[in-house]
Amino acid sequence: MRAQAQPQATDPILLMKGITKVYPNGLVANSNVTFEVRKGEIHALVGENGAGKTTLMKVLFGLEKPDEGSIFIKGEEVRISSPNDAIRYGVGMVHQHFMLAPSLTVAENIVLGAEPRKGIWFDRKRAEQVCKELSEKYGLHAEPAAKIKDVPVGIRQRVEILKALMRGSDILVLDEPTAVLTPQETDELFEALKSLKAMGHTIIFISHKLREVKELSDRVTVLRSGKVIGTRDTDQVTVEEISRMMVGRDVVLKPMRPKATGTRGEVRLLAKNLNLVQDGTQVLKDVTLQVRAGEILGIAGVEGNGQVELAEVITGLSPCDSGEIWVCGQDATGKSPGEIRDMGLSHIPQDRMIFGVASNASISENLISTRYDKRPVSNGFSLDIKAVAKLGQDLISRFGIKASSAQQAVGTLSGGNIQKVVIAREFSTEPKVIIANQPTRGIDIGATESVHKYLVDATESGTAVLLVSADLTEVMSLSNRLIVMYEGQVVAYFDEVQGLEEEEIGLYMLGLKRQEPDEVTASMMGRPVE
Amino acid sequence: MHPLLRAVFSASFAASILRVTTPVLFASLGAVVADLSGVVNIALEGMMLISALMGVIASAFTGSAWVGFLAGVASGILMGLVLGYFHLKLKTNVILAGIALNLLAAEGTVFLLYAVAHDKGVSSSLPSKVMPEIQIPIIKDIPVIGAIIGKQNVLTYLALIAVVMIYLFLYKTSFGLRLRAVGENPDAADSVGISVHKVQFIALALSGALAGMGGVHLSMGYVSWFSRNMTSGRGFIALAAKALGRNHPIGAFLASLLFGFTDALSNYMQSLRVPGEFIQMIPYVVTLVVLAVYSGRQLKSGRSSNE
Amino acid sequence: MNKRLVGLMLVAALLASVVLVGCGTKDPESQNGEGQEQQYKAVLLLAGNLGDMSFLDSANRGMQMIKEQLGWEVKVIEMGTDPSAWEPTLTDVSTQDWDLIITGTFNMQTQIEEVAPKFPEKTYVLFDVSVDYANGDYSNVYSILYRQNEGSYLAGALAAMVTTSDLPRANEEKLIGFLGGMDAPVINDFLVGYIEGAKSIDPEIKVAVSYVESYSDPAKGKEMCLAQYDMGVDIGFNVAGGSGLGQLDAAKERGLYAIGVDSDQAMLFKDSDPEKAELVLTSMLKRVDNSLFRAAKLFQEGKLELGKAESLGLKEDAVGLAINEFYERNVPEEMRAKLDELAQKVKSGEIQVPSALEMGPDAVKELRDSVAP
Amino acid sequence: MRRNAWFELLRTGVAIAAALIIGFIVTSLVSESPAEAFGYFLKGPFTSIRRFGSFLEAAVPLTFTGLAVSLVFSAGQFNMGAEGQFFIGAVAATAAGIFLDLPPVIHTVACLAAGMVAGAIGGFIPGILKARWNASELVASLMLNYVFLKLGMYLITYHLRDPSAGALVSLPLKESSWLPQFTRTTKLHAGVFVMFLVVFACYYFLYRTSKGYEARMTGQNISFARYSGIPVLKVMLLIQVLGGAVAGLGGAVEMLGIYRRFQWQASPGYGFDGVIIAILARNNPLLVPLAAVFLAYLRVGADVMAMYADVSAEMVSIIQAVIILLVTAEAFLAGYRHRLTLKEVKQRASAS
Repeated sequence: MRAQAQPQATDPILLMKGITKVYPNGLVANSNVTFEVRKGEIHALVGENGAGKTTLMKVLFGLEKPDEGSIFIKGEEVRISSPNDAIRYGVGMVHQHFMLAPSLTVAENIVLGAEPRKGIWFDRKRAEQVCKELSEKYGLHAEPAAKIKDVPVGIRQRVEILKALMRGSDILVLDEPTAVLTPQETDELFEALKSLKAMGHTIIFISHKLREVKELSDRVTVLRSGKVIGTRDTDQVTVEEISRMMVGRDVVLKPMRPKATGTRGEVRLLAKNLNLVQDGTQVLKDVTLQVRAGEILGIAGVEGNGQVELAEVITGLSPCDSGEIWVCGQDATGKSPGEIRDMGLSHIPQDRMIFGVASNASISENLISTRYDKRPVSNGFSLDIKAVAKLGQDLISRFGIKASSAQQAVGTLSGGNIQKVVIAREFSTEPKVIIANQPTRGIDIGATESVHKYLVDATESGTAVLLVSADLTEVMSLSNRLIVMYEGQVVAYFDEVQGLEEEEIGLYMLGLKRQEPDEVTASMMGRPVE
Repeated sequence: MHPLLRAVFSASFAASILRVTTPVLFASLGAVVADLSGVVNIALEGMMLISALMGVIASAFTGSAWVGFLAGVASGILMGLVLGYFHLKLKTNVILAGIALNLLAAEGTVFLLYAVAHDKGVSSSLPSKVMPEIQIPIIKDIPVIGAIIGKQNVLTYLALIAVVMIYLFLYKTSFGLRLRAVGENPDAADSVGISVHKVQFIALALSGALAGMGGVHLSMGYVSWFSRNMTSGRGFIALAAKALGRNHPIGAFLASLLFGFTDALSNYMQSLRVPGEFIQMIPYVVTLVVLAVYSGRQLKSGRSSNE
Repeated sequence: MNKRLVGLMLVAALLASVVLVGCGTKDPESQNGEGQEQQYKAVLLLAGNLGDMSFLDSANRGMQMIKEQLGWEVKVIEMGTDPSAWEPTLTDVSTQDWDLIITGTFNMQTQIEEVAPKFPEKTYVLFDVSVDYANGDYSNVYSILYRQNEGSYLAGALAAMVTTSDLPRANEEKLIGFLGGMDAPVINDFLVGYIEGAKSIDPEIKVAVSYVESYSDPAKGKEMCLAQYDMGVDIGFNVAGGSGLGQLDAAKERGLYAIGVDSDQAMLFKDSDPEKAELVLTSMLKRVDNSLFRAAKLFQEGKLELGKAESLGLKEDAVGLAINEFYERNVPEEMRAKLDELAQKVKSGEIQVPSALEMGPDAVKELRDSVAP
Repeated sequence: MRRNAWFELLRTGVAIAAALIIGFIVTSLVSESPAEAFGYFLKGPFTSIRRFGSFLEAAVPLTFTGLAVSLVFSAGQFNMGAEGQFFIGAVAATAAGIFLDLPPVIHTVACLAAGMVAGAIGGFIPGILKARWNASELVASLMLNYVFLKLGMYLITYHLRDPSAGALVSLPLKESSWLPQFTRTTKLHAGVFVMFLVVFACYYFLYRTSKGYEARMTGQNISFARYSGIPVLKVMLLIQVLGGAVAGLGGAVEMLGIYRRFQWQASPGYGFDGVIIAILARNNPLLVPLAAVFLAYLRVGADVMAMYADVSAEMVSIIQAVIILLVTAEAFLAGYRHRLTLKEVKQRASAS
C-alpha cells in the first residue's frame, strides 16, 4: 500500500466517465453517462425504472462490460472487468435480488470468496467468529449459524451489507434496498447507513422513492432514458424538482378512482377463510374478502405479506390448504388456472417476464395465450392464422403498443410495452374479474397512466377489480374500498378510501394497529347486497 | 445347496458387487461434482470411453500402468474442459454439448484405435498394462470381509477413498463451499468475486478426472484391453445414480452399490432359466421405479427438480 | 419468417446438390475398371469391423491367403455395424468388376437374397450362413456353412475331461461353463455340440450357461465368467465375440481354464500376457480362412459348385481345435489322444453331432435345462 | 426479425464449414491422399443414382426421429427416448406384420398403427413419470431405452424368431404388410409418403392447432403457460406421447419399407441422430427432412470414402460433433451479431 494524499471531503472518490452500454437486443441502457461521487457522502441515484441506474452500477461492479467509457477510483483510472476487480478497488454492492446461496449459513455467505482456512479446510468456527465481530462492529445483527433460507428478508439484506463490509468496501452501492423492507426495517437500515457514513464509508443509494432520497442523501443524480439529467445537492432541491427531472414534466398522479355508483353490483369474487402454509410459515391466514362488480378493491401492505400468494391462490396457480374461492357464483376452489379463467377471471401478474409473456414468442402469440382454443382464433382444434394476426393488429393499435409488427418477439419490446401486451390480453377478453398485481411496476409514467385508465374504464363498465400494489399512493388513488394485509392476514378494511390518511394506513401495514378480525369480515361481507 | 445360491451368498459375490460398482461409482461422483457446481454432465459416458482408450494407449507406449492411468485421467480432464469451453464460453446447451461429446467419443475412439492399433474392435495387439490388485495386509485375513474387500483392484480402493475425499472436498473445504455456492446461486458467487466459470471449469475437470478413472478401471482393471463402446451405458447409469443419490457423494455411493448389486445379481442369475433380457432390465427398471418414488416424495415436500 | 427460411434452405440445398453432382461426374468406380490381363479379383464385405478376433478376422486372413497363394487382387471393405449401409454397399460392389464377391455372417443373408438375383453375371460367396435356395434363383451364390457343433463337440469333450481330471487347477465339481454372446441359433449350435461332447465323456456333467446379450461388453463377459468360476466351474468356453475375451481375464484372475473360439485366442496374448495364454487350453476354430481359400481355389479351377450350400466340418478342416504350444504343453497326452479319436469318429460319421440349427429353439432349451447346475 | 433468421442461417453455415474443415484436417492426419479421400466423402452420395437413392432412403428414419425429438424439444422437454421408441415401434410392427392376417393396404396401416402405439407407450412412461411425479424425463427416458432394447430382443428371441434361420432374426413380415419399393436399384419406398405426411402433420400440429400452440408456449415459458391457463402437465404428457408415436411410426416404416424382417441386434442409434437433426432444424418440422438429408449425406459420403480411400467412416462423427457444438453455441459469432446491432443502433441514433 502506498501512501496517498488525504482526500478532501469534496474529492471525487469515484468518477464514471462517458459510459455507454448497449444490450445485445439493442436496448441502449446507458448513453454517454458521467457520474461522480465524493468521498464520505450518501449519493442517491434516481430515475424511473429502465432509466439505466442498475446497468450503470453493474458496469461499476464489473457485471456488465461497457461499450464505451472509463472509470476512475480515487483519481486513478481503473479497469473493472469482474466483481473481483470491483472488490479490489473497494466497491461493494447490495443487489436488488439478493446474491445469497439459500442453503448456506449466514456466516458461510458472508465469508464466501474470502473464507478463513485451516490448512486446506474451511474454518467454520473462524468464519462464525468473523461474522459475529462484524455484526457487532456495525450494529447489524445476524445469527451466524442460521441458514439463509430460514431468515427474514431484512436479515438477508444485512448479510449482504456485511458481505460487502467484510471485503473492506469503502464505496457501498445499494440497489433499491427498501423495496422489500417493512418501514421499521427501512428505518433500521437508514440508521445503519448513516452510521456507516459517519465511519467514513461512501454510499451510493439507488431509489425511485423520492422521500427516502430526500431523507437520506447528500447529493442526488438523476438519470432518464439512459442519460444523466443532472446532479444536485439534496437540500437544494425539492421532491417536485427531482420528480420533474426524472420524468421530464410535472407529474401529479391524481386520484382517479372509478366513480362509485352508489349501489354496487353483485359479488363477482368471493374468498372465504383462505389458509396456506408454505415452507413452514403461514403465508395466508383466514383471508376472507369479496369484490363486487364495478368496484376496485385495493390491497395495501408491505410486500411479502401474502399478497402474491393470495393472487396465486385465487387464480389457481397455487393450491390452498383450506378455504373457498368463488368466481361469479361458481366454485373455483382447487380448480386449474384455465378453468378459473373460463369463469371470467383475468390476471395481471406481478412478474411479467416470468408469468406475463413468453419473450421469444411473437406479440400475437402472446396475445392469444388465454383464448387460443376459443373463437375466433380457433375452432377448438386448429388455429385461424388470419384471425390471430388480425387480433394482434387490433390489440396493438387499440392499446397503443409500440411495435414494428404483430410478429415481433415480445422480448425485444420495452418494459412498458411488454406490460401493455399483458394488459391488452387480459383486458380484451372482457373479463368479469381482474386480479391486478403490481400492474404498474417498473414501467414509465406514461404507461402507468394508461394502465390506470384501463383499470378504471373496465371497472366503470362493470368489471370487479382486485388491485394489489406496493405503492400505497397507487392503491389509495385507485381503490373504492381498501384492505390492508399484514403477515398473511387481513388486518383492516376501509369501506371508503376518500379521506383516508396514508399515515393511518401505514400503521396497519406495519402491524402496529389492527382491526378485530370478526369486525373486518363483518363489515366487508355483512353489507346488504342491494 | 444349489450352486447358484451358494454363489450368491458367497463373499465372492459381494466382491463382485464392488467390482461392478467401481466404474459407475467413479462416474457418479463425477456427476455429483458437476451437478453441484450447476452443470449437468451428460458426457460422462464419452469421457469414460475416451479415458479407457487413452489409458490403454499410453500404458502400451510407456510400459507403465500408472502412466496409462494418468493419461486416462488427463483425457477425462481435457474432455471436461472442452465441455466447459462450449457450455460456459460459447453458451452451448450443456445437454446438447454432452450428447455431441458422447457421439464424438463413441466413434472417435474407434477412429483413434484404428489409427493407433490398426484395429477397429479390440486393442489386444497393444501391450497395455493393468492396474495392480492390492491385498490389504490385515483385512485380507479376516474371514468374510477379507474375501470381499481384502483383495481388489487398486482402483476399487481408490473409488471408495474417492467417496470420502469428494465428500470432504465438497463439504469441508472452502473450495467446496464456493463450488456449492456457484451451483446454487451463480450470481451470489459472482458478486463476491468468485469466478463462476473458473469454479465450474474446475468442477468439470474434476468430474472428467473421476469419469476418466472409471474408464481406466474398465480397460485397465476390469479387463486388460480397450474394446469399442466398452462403457456400454455405464455413464448414463451414473447419471441415474446421481439422481437417486440426491446429488450427494454418499447417496451416489449407495445408489451405485444398488446398481452394482442388481448387475452382479443379473450376472449370477443367468444360470437360472429366466430369460436374460429380463434380468438385464432389472437395473434400469429399478432406476425408473426409484426415480418415480423418490421424485414423488420430493414433489410432495414442495420442491421441484427441474433439470 | 419460417417460410422464408425454409425456402432459403431449399434453394441452398438444391444449389449445393447441383454443384456437387456436377463435380461428381467422374465416377470413382470407373477408375477401377482399367482392363489388365486375366487377374482374378475378389472383394470381401464385412458386416461389422475387423478386430473381432474372430471370424471376420479369420475371413480377412483367408483373403490374404488368396492374395499370397493364388495371386489374386483382393480388397476388404468393412461396412460397419449400421445395417442400413450393408445392402447399398453390396449393390455398389456388384456394379463393379469383381470376380468373386465374398461376404458372410447371418447379417448378410437377406442382403444377398435381395441383391444376387439382380446381378446374375456376378458370383457370390456367402460364409457362415446360407441363402434360402428353395425360395428364389440363387444359381450364382455359393454358401458355406460350418459345422461348429462338430468342433464344439471336441471342446466339450476336452472340458469334461479336464473337469473330471486331477489337473492342478481342476476341482471336484463336475461343472463346466459356457459364455454365449446371445441366445441365438448359431451360438446355440456351439452350445449343443459342447454339451453333447461333454456328455460323451461323462453323462453327469453340468453346464453353466450365460449369455452376455452383447458382443462388445467384455467387462460384463468377465463378470459372468467370474460368477461361473465362483459357482464351481473350472473350465469355460466362450462364444461371445469381444465380450468373450472377458472370459480369459476371468480365467487368469481365478487361475482356471478357458477355451477360446473362432481364432486362436491363446496366441493373441502369447506375447502380451503369457500367463493368461497358458490357461487357454485351446480354441475352437472356425476356419473361415481355409474355407474361403478353398472356395477361391475351386472357382479358379472352375469347380466351384454354385447354387448350393456346403456344410463344412472337421472333415474339410473348416472347424477344429487349435493345436499350439499351450495345447501340447498343458493338455495331457491321453486327453489329446482321446480328442483325436473322437475327431476321427466324427469325420468318419461314426458319431453324428446334433445341431441346434436343426433342433429348433425348444429342443435346445430342453437340452440346456437338462444339464443346468 | 429478418436479421435473426439470416443470422441463424449464417451461423449454421459457418458451423458446417468449420466442421468440414476440421474433418479435412483430421483426414489429412491419417490419410495418404487426404484430398482424394475427402473428395469421395463430399461427392460420394452423388456419384450414382443408387447412392443418391440410398442416401435419400437413409434420411427417412432420421426424419422420423428428428421429428419426434423436435416435438418434445418444442415443448421444452428433454426426452432422449426416441431411440427406444423407434426400436420398440419396429418390434411392434414386426409382430403385427407376422401375426395379423389382413388384406394388403389395411395390413400395412395396421402395422404402422402398431408401431405408433408402441412408440406412444414409450413416450407415455417418461411423460407420466414427469407429469405425475416430477421425475427427470432425461434420466427416465435414457433408462427406458435400455428397457425397450432388452424387451424388444426378448420378444424377437422368444416369440417372433424365425426358427429356420441361422441367425437371430424374426420371421419375415407378410407381403401384405409391406410398403412397396419404387425401383429395383434403390430401396426408396412408399414410406417416403408417410414421412412427408408426418412432416406436414407435425408442422400443422405445432403451428396451426391449439394443442400445438399449448406445446410451444409450454416450451417457451412454462410459468407463462401455466399462468395463461394452459394445462402444462397434460401438454407435456401429450407431446411425449406424440413424439413417441412419431418415433415408433418411424421404426415401423423402416421395417415395412426396408427390412421386411427384424434383424437388429442392437439399437440402430437413430434416436441421438434425431437430436442432431432437431437442433439443425431448429425444431421446425418443415426443416427436419432437410437436416435429415444433410446428415444422411454425411453418412453415405463417409461410407463411400471408407470404401474407396484409407480413411475409416468414423471420421464423420467428428464432423457431426463439431456441427452440434457450434450450431447450438449461442455465443458463437454472437460478438459479430452484437457489433451489427451496435452499428445499427448508432445509425439509428445519428439519423434521428
